[in-house]
Amino acid sequence: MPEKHHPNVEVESDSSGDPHIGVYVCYCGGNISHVVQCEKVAKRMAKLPKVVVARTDMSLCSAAGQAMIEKDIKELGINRVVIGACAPSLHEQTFRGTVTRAGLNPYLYYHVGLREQDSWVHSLDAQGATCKACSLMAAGVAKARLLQPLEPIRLSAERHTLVIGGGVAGLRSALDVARQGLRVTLVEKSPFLGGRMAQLEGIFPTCEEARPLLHRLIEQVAAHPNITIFTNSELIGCSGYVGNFNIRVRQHSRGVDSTNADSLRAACTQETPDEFNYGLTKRKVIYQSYPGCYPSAQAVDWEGYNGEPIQLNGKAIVLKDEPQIFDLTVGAIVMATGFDPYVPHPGEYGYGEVAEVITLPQLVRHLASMQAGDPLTWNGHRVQDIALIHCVGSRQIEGIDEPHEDGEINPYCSRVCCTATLHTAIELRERFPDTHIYELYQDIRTYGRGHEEYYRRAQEAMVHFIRFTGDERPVVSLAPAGDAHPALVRVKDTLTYGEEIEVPVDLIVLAVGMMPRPIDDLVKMLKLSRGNDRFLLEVHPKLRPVEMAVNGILLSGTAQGPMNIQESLAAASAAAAKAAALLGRGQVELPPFVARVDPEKCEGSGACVEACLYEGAIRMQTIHENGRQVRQAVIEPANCSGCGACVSACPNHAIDVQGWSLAQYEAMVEAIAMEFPELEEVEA
Amino acid sequence: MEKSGPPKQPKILILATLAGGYAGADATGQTHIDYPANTYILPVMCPCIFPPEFYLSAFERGIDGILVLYSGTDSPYKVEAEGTAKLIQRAYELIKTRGIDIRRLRLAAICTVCVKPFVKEVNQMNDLLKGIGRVKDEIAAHASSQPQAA
Amino acid sequence: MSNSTEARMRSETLKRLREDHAATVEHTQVLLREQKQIQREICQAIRENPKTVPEVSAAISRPAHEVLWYLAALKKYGIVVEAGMCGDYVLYQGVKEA
Amino acid sequence: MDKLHVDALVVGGGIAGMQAALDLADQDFQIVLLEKEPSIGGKMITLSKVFPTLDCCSCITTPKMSAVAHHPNIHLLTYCEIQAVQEHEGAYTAIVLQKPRYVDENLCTGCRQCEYECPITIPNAFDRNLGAYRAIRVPFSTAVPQKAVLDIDNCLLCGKCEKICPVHAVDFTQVPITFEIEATAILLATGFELTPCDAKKEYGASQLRNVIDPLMMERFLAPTGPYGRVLRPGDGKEPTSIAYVQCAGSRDDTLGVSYCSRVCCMYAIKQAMLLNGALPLAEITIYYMDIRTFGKGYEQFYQNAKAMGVEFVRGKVASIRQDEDQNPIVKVELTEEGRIVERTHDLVVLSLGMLPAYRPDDVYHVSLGSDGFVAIPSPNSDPCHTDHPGIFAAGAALGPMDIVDSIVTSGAAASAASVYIRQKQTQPRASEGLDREMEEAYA
Repeated sequence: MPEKHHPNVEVESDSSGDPHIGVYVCYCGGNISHVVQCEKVAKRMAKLPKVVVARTDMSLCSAAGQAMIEKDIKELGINRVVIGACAPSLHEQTFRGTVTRAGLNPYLYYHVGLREQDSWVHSLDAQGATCKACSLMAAGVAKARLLQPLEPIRLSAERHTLVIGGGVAGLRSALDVARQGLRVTLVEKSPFLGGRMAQLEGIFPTCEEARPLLHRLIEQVAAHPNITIFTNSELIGCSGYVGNFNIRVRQHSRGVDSTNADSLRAACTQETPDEFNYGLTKRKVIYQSYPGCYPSAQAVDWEGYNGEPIQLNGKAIVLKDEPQIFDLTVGAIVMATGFDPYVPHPGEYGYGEVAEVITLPQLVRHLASMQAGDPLTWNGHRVQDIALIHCVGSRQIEGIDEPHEDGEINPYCSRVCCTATLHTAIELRERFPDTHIYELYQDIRTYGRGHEEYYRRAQEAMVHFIRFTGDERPVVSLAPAGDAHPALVRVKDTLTYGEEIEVPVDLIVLAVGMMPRPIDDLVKMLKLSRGNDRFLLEVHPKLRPVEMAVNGILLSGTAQGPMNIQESLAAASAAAAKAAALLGRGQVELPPFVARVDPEKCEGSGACVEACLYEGAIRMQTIHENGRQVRQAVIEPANCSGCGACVSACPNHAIDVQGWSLAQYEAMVEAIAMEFPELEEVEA
Repeated sequence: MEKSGPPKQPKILILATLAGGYAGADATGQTHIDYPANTYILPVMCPCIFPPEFYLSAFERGIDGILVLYSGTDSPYKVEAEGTAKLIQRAYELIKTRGIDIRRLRLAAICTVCVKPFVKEVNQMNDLLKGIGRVKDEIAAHASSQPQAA
Repeated sequence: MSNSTEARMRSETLKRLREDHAATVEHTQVLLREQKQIQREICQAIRENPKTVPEVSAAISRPAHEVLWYLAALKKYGIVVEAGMCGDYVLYQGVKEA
Repeated sequence: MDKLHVDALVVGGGIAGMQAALDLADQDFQIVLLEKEPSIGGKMITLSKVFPTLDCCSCITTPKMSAVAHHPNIHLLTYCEIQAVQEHEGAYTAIVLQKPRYVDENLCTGCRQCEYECPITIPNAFDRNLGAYRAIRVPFSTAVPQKAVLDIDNCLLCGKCEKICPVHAVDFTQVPITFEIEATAILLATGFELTPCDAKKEYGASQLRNVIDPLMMERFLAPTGPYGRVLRPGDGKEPTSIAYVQCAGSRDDTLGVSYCSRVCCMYAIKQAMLLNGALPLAEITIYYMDIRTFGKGYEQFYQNAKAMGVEFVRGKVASIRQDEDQNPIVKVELTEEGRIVERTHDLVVLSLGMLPAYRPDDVYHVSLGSDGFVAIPSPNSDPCHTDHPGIFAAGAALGPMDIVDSIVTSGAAASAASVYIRQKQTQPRASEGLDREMEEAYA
């Protein structure tokens, strides 16, 4: 930003006109000048076309050095600046500031590294270093002749974020974004908020009850004036780019209202497996996910409802879904689509074949359904001996584990199951002291803060640990008729040096891992990337861990990979921080180094579109010109990375990256190819 | 255009990515390791910008060796790793037709702290150029050996 | 201010500071003498032929880990270079003076 | 006394502090990032490559360091310590001690002529004392700021550096300066230290020169390391048999560290893979009880290491001693075979755990957990809130965690802090008038 305008300045800094180049060579307090003959370099540069002034200085980055450059810009009408000094990584920003202060566009400046890439590495060859400095500076001058003023790409941005998913991660992201003063629309596919966390009871590492914590969060979200909640809704369309995504949402009707819900539900006879209890129980197709859920209004399960009329007070009522469509514009999208527990294949550890085999989430629901003091039963008989098998649907091995329908396996660790299983084992031992628990595991991964404590407590609670290896899994079978226990687990225990043991049990619990939700439609619509594990993929796990490759789409919680609640919350808040930073100013600013098409040269070959790997960065458009139709490439700067793949692909040289054009490179190469005989002669 | 003086040293053009080779060259500077001064480093965002003809024209202008020091699979650009390799491959085909030794053009992955590999690449190219001579001679020799088109 | 005044003031400041930091300066002077001694011994040991750490250690009767540390330091500041391997050990050699 | 006024004070310039500062500054908050060392970068900048991508660590860290240094909303203070924090009317005042660098930061160009001139060579802390630098030096090649610092305790006060400095930046007359920072929120990113190498007497108590800590190995594997290659520090031998002892400072009640340090399995596996590349003939053994490769892409990383030929031996290492050639001898109980064996290696790396680098309870009045890390009263609702309103924590100050988790918690802490700052600094604003259509849409 230009500071005060100097009243005496007559010469207008002319950015676009004929180049007036100022060249500055820094001594760097001797670091450069001890090897490179800076004065000679400056003298030589002064002879190059368009160079108005070439100077040296002991330390250009000093206040005095910068003032000298500013003065030249103002008084000599310098409109392109080339500086030879230390590495650009150290002071390029400094000098961009200098020229900006003098009223020049910051991109009309080029920095040559004469210290790290010249004087410091050619200390034994002063003459060579001087010649090299001349060549590099001449290349800088050649580029400077072709520099054009650039502006950062500024896109107006809706201060409005869409959060997809109403589980704990989505709720947290929504609340944090809203509290930064941005608007939020939260879209949840099911009729109720809360996601997987609502199905949990006690949670580690605090042994708190899950639902009261969740309800507090939901209350805050529901009460926040910046948040609009769409339940029973899904995304059906998306276009645009960061700052301006045009979103279409379809909201299904609840089907019943407060006046008729109770009576219709009472009259309704159709039942469907209750997914809240992982199919252990059934519920009606008019339902609430659980007592106390939000919103409390009942809803019709349209997928479960068979369309049959419900007889009420002598009338046959057919429930009808009348979806509504809403369009909104948002600046950013937070993906909080969560996970599904792994469902074992039929027969995997006896699942679906042996009635005594259930999953850990099912056991949690089963235990929740029991009254305090009830004895533990399953399938009509008392349960005393229980085997908990770890790593079901996690750490799968090719050739050993049966692939899923899509041919994939889950080679990853699901991270939460070890502590969750130990947590459950302790609970079982505490609630039912007469039980015997066998934990069959490969490695106990109680990594988190306070998690190791559960391992210790389980050992103290006399849980028996049996360690198997990935290639020799436990085998579950029905016990022979007449046995005291209905099922058998056979396993080779490496803790007892590979002893084959057979454990007769009443219940087998599979600690199932996490799977990504089936969100193919969203992946396609938003052009998202997924990793090998099929979870959504971040740009880079360290540089940009909650951002996706599509600018403006962020990751929150288990959509990205297995996480526990605490980790989901952290990721959700981190995503909110990114959304707030992105949209807070109502404007998204991107570097100007993006592709630009020269419409004079473009003949519509489309080669650039083929070469581009960035979704929506470049497209062909038909325009009417002098009465005929012409196909031309059009860049969407918001989606362009500036990689230049299109530049090398274009047969007409009609496309270039701003600030790094091919013509500039050609001019620089030409300058480097040039010889400086007089410099060499001096030494000779 | 300046008058060309008598050719002295072969010239090596180094196209180095800001995220990789350029930072690696700066790191080399930090360690004050000496390497030959006939090396001219230009910063690039991603070498995918250069069509094969760019390399040919550089050789024709008298650049004797070109090192493309990119970021390989560490690149911030999706296209860099594969795209650059493909373009360089095409450049090889092109420069071969003019009789230019394809070893004059080399692609290598260099990261921000690759001091030794950077120096190694530079020295290897220099040794090579000492052996095979100036590119202008090579192009001229090839041109004179070709039957002249009408 | 003339150069001589400046130089005098500087040396006076240094003198005063040396008094303030008498204990550490004294300790450092001892250290410097010892370092110079060891560096000299090491450089002498590898002047003719490159040697490995155990060889230098034996030649100057100092512990191998100490010799390694000094060689690393001398290498960093360009006084010693590596000269290939001898079995599992690196050979070190003094930089030829220009 | 000078006083700086900012929205948030971020304490600690490692990866967590840098990320939190950037996330807050990008939201236009004014930030002070305060670091006790002369350069930011923390532990991360000392690492070689990082798991599971095996990216060059410097390539990931230096852009963040540079972004911090150039950010218009971040005021970077290095070589500073906070002595006391007072709370007054909803804001915190920190009393800061600026340690003297004896070099004028505004003048120094980082040219290192002073370092080359300095006659005293001392152990290089950046290389965990295995390499050397001078009493005056730029702390390491990618330091930010790229400014020299003089270690007065190892200085002869000979004045050579002062004479050679081309910009007259050396200033022996500097003294510690105290000043104040007023901030609405404080973010603790004070990081971790390794369990001391000598904590476990059975493992040689750091008397065995060829039993090293994992950060030493990081330096050996880094291109800028002390030897420029992997050598064992006892006698410079290139090791051909290297062993890792897992849980050497974690899950061990005798050390008072009952928790798992989370990162040791992965860094051991990573180093094993890098060693495999650096020393193709070396045999690498990892002695472990449970392999905990739980993060994204980590299990596959473990399987890759197995496939590469890294030997994983389930066993508890009882003790380590050495033979007359300084070769460490590991006594291990092989749990899968039920016998105790002794195996000799060239080099042993103790996979040490993480301890808090700093106990903030006295200065910041926040509670600590039984593990010594900052206590978080409600981890399942507010994972970065300490028990003191307005003070947040991120990264390894919260307990052992890897870089990815540190970065994510930093974003979370920044988010929590920004919500808090907005609440403190503005009246709660009325709803910005939501579209009626959307209000009606939600029944």
